[in-house]
Amino acid sequence: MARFLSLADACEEVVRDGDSVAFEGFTHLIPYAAGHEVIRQRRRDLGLIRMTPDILYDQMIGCGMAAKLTFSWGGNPGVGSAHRIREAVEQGWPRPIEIEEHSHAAMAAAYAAGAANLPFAVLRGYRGAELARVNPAIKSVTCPYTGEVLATVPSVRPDAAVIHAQKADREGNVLIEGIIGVQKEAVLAAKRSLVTVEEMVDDLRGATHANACIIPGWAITAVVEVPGGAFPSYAHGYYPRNNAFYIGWDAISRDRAAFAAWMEEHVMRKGPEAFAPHARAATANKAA
Amino acid sequence: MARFLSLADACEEVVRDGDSVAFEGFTHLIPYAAGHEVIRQRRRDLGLIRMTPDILYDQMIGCGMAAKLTFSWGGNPGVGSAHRIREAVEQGWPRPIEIEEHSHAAMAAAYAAGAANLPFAVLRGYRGAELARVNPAIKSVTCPYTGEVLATVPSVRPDAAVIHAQKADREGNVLIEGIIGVQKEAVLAAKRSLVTVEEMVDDLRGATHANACIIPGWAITAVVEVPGGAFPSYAHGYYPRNNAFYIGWDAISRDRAAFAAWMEEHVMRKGPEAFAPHARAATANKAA
Amino acid sequence: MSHYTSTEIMTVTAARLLSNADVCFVGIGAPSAACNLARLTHAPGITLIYESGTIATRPSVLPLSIGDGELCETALATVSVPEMFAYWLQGGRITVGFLGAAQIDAYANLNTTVVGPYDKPTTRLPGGGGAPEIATNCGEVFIILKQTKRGFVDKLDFVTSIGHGRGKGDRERLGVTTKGPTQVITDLAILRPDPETRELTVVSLHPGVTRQSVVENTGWALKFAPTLDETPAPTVEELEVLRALQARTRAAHGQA
Amino acid sequence: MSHYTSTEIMTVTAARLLSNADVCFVGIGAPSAACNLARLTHAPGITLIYESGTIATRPSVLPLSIGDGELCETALATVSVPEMFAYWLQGGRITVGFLGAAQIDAYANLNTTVVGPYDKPTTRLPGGGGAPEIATNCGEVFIILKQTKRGFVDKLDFVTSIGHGRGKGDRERLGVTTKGPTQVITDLAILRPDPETRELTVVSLHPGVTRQSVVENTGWALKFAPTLDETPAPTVEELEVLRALQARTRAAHGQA
Repeated sequence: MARFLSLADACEEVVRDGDSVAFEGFTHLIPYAAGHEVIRQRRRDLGLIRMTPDILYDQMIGCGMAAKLTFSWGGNPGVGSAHRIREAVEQGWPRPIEIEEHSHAAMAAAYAAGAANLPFAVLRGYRGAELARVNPAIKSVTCPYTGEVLATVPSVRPDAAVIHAQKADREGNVLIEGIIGVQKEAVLAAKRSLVTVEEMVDDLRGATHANACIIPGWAITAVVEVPGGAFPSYAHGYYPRNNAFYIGWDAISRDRAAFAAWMEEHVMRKGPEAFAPHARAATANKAA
Repeated sequence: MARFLSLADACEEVVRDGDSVAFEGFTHLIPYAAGHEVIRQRRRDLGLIRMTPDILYDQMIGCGMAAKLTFSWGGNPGVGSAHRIREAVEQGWPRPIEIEEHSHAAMAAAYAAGAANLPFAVLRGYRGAELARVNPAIKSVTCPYTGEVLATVPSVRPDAAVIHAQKADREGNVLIEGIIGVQKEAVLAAKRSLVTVEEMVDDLRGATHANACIIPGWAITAVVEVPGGAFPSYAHGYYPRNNAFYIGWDAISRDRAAFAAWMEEHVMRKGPEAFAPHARAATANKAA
Repeated sequence: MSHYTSTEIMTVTAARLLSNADVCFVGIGAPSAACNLARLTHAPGITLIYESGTIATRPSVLPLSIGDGELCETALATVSVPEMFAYWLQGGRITVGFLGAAQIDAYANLNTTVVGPYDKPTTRLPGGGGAPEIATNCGEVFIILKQTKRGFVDKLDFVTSIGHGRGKGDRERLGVTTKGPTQVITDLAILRPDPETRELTVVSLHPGVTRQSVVENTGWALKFAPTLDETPAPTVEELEVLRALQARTRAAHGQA
Repeated sequence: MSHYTSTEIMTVTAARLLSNADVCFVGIGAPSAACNLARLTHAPGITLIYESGTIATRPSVLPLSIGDGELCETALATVSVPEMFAYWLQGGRITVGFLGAAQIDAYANLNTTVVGPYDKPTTRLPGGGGAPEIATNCGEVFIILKQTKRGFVDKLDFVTSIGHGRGKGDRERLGVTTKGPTQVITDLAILRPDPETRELTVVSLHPGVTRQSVVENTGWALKFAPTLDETPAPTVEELEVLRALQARTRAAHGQA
């Protein structure tokens, strides 16, 4: 049953040194507030997993928290490189990082297989693609009916999954709406999970569509209300993606000193309450 | 792109003699009107596929239309046996029928694999279950990572899928709500598909939840408006399951002559318009 | 104490096994009655899941089918059937699978497939449905069925779903890590697998039931625990809630 | 005829390849501009799908990311990412995959992974994302990128996604049954695979572009078709719609 904790306690409980951790979010609902709390807790040797590592992983990797990155596309979407990730891969700074690289189709299938308690996923993929040569985790099986050879990838089964969602109710049930990505799969594939939400409501039952994407509270470790917690990403129905921030990150992240200064000011000296104004600003805009 | 046809034309187009056909619906939204039209067209040698064959397949098999039944649970839910199916299996009447029997988990995975254009599905299933002995389609693969042996089943890839849904719009996009079963998978796994709906609306876009279960018109062969077309099954939001009919079917179907008389009166001499009163009655009840 | 039927004490006894913390995969019929009785009495927070995809449902009447509309209307969420079996059952999220059966043997293996040979059955039963994977992928399995010689057989005609195979270690040899059947509730008694042999053993007799009557309704040489409990009788409240539930159910399904 | 930039004719020419009947898997950037231009001009019924799960979306501005909120708000439906890749892309439901790339070779194989060795790259690019399976699971693939010596290379540093391998028959030998890249649109020309060899061949030069300038911007000995077409210039309407789209996009993303 999900426990309601402070963000600091929830992060300590769910994300530990040396863990494999998926902070998921496919552009939408990226768990920035939780990620920043984990940065403040100075976790080490994390195996970060995410289909689309962008600014949040740029920040974590730039801070030297990750020993490994498992991913399928890493960059600043629509802007360019994730410069801190590049520097870690190209120059081993601030520390060397191991990478395990997949295609989106393979990562998505690997999360789904993890959620389904299968040890591997099968896909019609990687044909003619060189990743199959450089990533030893990509193997194959032969179809017992047709003889066809298909690609396999090991399931993603992280120690911890961290996501952001729109609503939770008093039983800890969580609602995700809009671009739902692989968040449900990440939570179900993980041993422990943390969900931050825009707001708490009494009861999700009957409050939404019968087939809405809901994760029951008993499948979640900890739930924390953090309004604005996905900023500068967005929360469908709450506030839009701050594309200007993503564009502005390019200059900040190109330079080690500028990056360090930004992290000190905006992450290390702040707490989860720093995210609330982003939610309030959006509400004010909506009302206006 | 989905074509809008009469029910008779749609059935002729989609379901042909000798086809493998899935009339799907997991208790909810069973396509009775379309099934009855196919019975009137006296299709032969069908390979019927459905997780939960109940009265509709009892009727088809009782009429001798099926050469094979692929299924995972066959009966009159909460009532007892599907007597026409039993008589076909036990006594070969009105014709012998081949059966391919699976578990629900395996059939569901096989539909999903079919929709995903994979030749087989993998599951942690059939352990210690004797179906694996009597059904040669159940095989296994070895996980390339852990060495674990897992069960496999061939994908379900029917020639045709027939389902009923709540709404379609002018582009032929279809909305399914409530207990959605494996209907989307059945349509996507099939070569041809027919969807009957309770009602036509202008545009589903924006008319429902962002993550509602919608099948785009370009993935469907034919769409037909048939109000009440799931009776005595039900359409969530339109009319309830007629449980009394299911209970009453037991007596009708126990007896060959009673069955034949019922089919003649209620199917052979009727058309799709016979279903409309069931939808209207429910609407009247709701308004009252 | 009220009068009650043998079916009522079976249902009440089964319901008492469940707790608020359980996530229960519910079969139609007797399991559904027991699970909803638990929810309406001592375990209001229990999570009931039906294989039609309805998660944490709270029907006011017992569904006739596994997919009655009310299961969806009162659910927290309804997912597709492939998701139900992949993420929730196979995913290991279910604490208790609650099954009925046509036949059970001394190791709680179940048959719901055929009477007679598979290829030439004398009675073709509906089949396993979710049972083969419920039996291996839930944390543990509770079984509820009436005790008769026809149902409690020395040798199953067909093993639809595994209980304890032919004894201790058989599940493990198949790579199954869950407990399997831990409780069998009948209209006469409570049976549990012996810790050493896994053979079903009577541990409790319902009030007024004799050893002899249980033996006579069992198709194998049934074992009894050294000390037998007497099953506590249904309470007035349990019976009232159960009877009201059954009455609502009959009315809703158009039965007298 | 209006004045236009080389990027504009590239986008307009790419857009013209699409029709109302297409179900198009859209990459971010130049592909997204071309696909939305098609939708806003001659192909209003085209189905645009982004890998974030948004099906049949109709954004009013070009998304900065693959998952901008407007993609979902204007979509017919939004599905999970595993479903998008399994049922829709791998399921064979996409007629055209529209890709960009950092590097392309003479057989339309693409690199978006690294410059330099994979284990010790001089430039780590974002990676393949959806490209490896878009390249093999869509009915055909259109590629759009600017023509430069750095991008049009004799040998890719890394084969992120296959085009025609090393020539005719290579896709088939891998068990791939789709057409692969059928059109490459650059700011200078239109290239298509030769029917016999599958080597990219210039079939059309944009107005004012010389053979020499195309050769100078290509890192291999580029082939030309025996008779070269001249790409029709953008129409006034195409340019107006594209420029309005770009202006709305800049305003929406907080750029000058």
